[in-house]
Amino acid sequence: MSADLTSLKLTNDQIAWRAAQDIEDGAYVNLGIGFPERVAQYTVPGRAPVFHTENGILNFGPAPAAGEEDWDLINAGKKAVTLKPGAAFFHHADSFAMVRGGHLDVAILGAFQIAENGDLANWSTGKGAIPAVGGAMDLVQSAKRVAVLTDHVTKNGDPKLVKRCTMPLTGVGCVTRIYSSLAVVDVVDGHFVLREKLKAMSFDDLQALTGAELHVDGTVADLIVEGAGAPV
Amino acid sequence: MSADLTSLKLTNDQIAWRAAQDIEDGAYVNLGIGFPERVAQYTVPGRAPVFHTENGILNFGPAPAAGEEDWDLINAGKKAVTLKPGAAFFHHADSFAMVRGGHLDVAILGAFQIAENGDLANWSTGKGAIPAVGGAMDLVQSAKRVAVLTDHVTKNGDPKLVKRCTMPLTGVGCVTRIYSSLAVVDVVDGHFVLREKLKAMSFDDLQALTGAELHVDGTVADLIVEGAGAPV
Amino acid sequence: MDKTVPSLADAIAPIGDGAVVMIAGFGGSGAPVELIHALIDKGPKNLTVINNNAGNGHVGIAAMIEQGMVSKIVCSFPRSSDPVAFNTAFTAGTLELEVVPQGTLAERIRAAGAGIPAFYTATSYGTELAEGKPVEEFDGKHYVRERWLRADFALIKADTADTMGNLTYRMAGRNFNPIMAMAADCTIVQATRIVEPGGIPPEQVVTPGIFTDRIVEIAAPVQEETLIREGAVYP
Amino acid sequence: MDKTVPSLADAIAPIGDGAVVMIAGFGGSGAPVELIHALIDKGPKNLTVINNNAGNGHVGIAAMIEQGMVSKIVCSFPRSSDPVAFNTAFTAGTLELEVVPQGTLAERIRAAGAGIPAFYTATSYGTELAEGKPVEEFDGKHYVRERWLRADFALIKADTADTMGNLTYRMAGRNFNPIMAMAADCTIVQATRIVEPGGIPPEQVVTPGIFTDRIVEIAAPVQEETLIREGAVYP
Repeated sequence: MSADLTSLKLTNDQIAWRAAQDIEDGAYVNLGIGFPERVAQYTVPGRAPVFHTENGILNFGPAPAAGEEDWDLINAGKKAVTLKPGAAFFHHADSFAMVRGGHLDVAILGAFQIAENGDLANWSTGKGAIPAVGGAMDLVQSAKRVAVLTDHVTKNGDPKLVKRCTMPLTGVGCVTRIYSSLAVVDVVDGHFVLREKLKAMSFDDLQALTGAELHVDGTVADLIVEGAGAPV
Repeated sequence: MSADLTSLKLTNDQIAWRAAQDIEDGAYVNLGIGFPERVAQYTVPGRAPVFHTENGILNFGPAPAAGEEDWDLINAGKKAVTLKPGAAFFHHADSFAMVRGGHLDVAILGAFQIAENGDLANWSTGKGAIPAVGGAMDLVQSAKRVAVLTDHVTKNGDPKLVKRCTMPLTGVGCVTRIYSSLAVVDVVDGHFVLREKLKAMSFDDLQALTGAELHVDGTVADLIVEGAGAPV
Repeated sequence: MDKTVPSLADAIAPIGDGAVVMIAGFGGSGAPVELIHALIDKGPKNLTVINNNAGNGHVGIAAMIEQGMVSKIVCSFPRSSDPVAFNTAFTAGTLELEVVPQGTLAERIRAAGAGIPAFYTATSYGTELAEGKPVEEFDGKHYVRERWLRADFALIKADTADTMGNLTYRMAGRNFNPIMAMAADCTIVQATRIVEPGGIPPEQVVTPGIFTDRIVEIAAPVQEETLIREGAVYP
Repeated sequence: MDKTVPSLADAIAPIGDGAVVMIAGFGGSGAPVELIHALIDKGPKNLTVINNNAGNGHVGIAAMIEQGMVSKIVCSFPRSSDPVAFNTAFTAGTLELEVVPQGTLAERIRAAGAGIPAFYTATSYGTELAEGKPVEEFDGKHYVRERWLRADFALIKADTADTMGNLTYRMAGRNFNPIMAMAADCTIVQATRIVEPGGIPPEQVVTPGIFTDRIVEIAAPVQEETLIREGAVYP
């Protein structure tokens, strides 16, 4: 199946595009370093979410042209950014007051594992590696919606959606929605509920690639990545 | 003795003058509403303490001329003030971060009772009255020095310096120095230590007006209110 | 994103009976008098009001009390130059009072905004205001545990707002405004002027727009202190 | 009152062996590189460094580590684009690491500045970073108790300072600067310009002077990121 899967599955940009469709106009959004940052590129036309970065900016914009960087104007990934009109600067305690106080509408992060009880592991692969947590533990416990972008399985083909995480946790019961390379899955009352799947993939095939039971509650829609603004 | 006392004792302005002599150049100082506010009028020439008010100003100055008031520029007593160069505004949580975090060098307050263990009662006369505490409990627990300005005895002639407070406490073990109408008394290790007394008053007479033992540790100086800037 | 609303009535429309309402200001400084008076016009009952004070004269919070809208007040200092509204209701037993040290009040509000359900402070240790609260020793000193203080609504007076809800304040009118703006589910702002996004330099924003919800422009706000000195009565 | 000192060497003179030093900045943004390099010139040993990161390349905190000055680092994210200084010392066992979630790190620092010895946060509940910490339930949700984080010294990079120590910051260089300025016994500031009192409008002060102690003017500060891209090595 893995050769099939490679041709079938969404690219990271397609996953990011799908996640962007759920971001409301005016939402306050934190995008994790790396892959989740791409969500900003697929903002739905007509909507103006406000992006938050841990190091103290609201309403920053895309990277400046090469050579135009100002190194006091960076995001949490230490990459140069720009400002949109209506931006604000604030210190780190105020920045995490926004996070911890539940003022963010959405936080979108990457994942190593997501459990059906909403537990997330995304900060440490376990013993041996040098630990580095950043703002992930704050974000996952307190944003109104915590969404995860992820390949549905690891490079070895192991499920990333599991019954219980075996890797060190980032947060407990925190994930509300998973945008995977194969499906959109919600966490509801300790269960995975399948909302969308690739049309070319059967439920049983998807279940076989998932480490915990996929529940269905109403319609399972086709996971479609197309239309204006969709990555090609 | 009470007729004697009335002619002998310092006025409130003289007490305020004496307290002002101990305020160092550059000290950050909070003066309580009412009587303690007068300390600012007797700032020693050549020294520039910075006055803090709970409602979010550092380095405010005296009241403006009548008719010149700006009601967004008031002190904790809701009286109009002015600004000195180098003033700053900040919100209430930051204002009390300064207080609670131990950043104030001196807080000067009024008192109903001060106990030899440093306990202070100055916010409530007990049951019946409508309670109103303001910032006193924060100030007394956290300023580096907590000084009290007070008549040495009540209007009825009862001691205000006592073994243990009988009125509701503002703070425990918090007072470091008392500027009374008759003496300067420190609180050291649970005892009153007499530092200065009016020359015209004997130690025994002072002790008789004090509700707990006055200790002596070295010289007891004369409490003198005179010289440049002293109230007349 | 445009958080402006056309009128005071629109601004306070969501506030109904039984709401917990933070009202910023310290005395009259920074007090959103026009929002308060609009709320009196609407007339919700059984409100809990969180403010440093408990009203003065016969305008603002004092007028809310006189109109019988307030069942509980949380404050540090209910005394004022003309406290008759508070004193009458409190003495009659129709108004519950929770007195909180001023710094604890500020920190409890800030804690709510910052997602801190409880914290420790030396303030009030050993006093009757600490009765019933957990006490803990850290590094040889005693501290009282205090809970966050949240609200359904906050009424805020800003100087400049942009349409996205970024705010600045005028002088010491700042006081409780920025922290109350953080601590309420719905933060309602009256601003002396509303500008387009970009109209406030990003380094000068005091309250970022993430904390605010509804903004109405009141171009020439009254000062409560001025009203009181004039003997004004609302309504 | 004049808190200015004439040189970088004067500014960092009080910092000796074994000190706990907060160093502001997030990556290179807002990092007081000149103060750090002056501290390297002085060369105190056995320092505990509190910073969001653990240095990058061979300048700033990374250079302090390479000089063997740092025995412990408290941070949220020790990874960087060029982490060789940290990785080498950490792997060799000469550098102790305490990893703290970024928001908890910020709040612990702010708590120290605000006189809050401990507070509760949902952050890290149920994770290995909460192991050994007290847990409490409030309103049906679990929270971890965290302690304040104090320092002997804080190294701060300001944009404008007045001689009384009021500060502003440049863009997102603000980050940890204002809270670290509150949390240290002695706060040492490098400012791009120093003005007379009154030179900063009182409403635009970000760090009031009560939090700062020593100020030195560094008129054209380098950016750590620029140094790293140039492959700079200090000393």
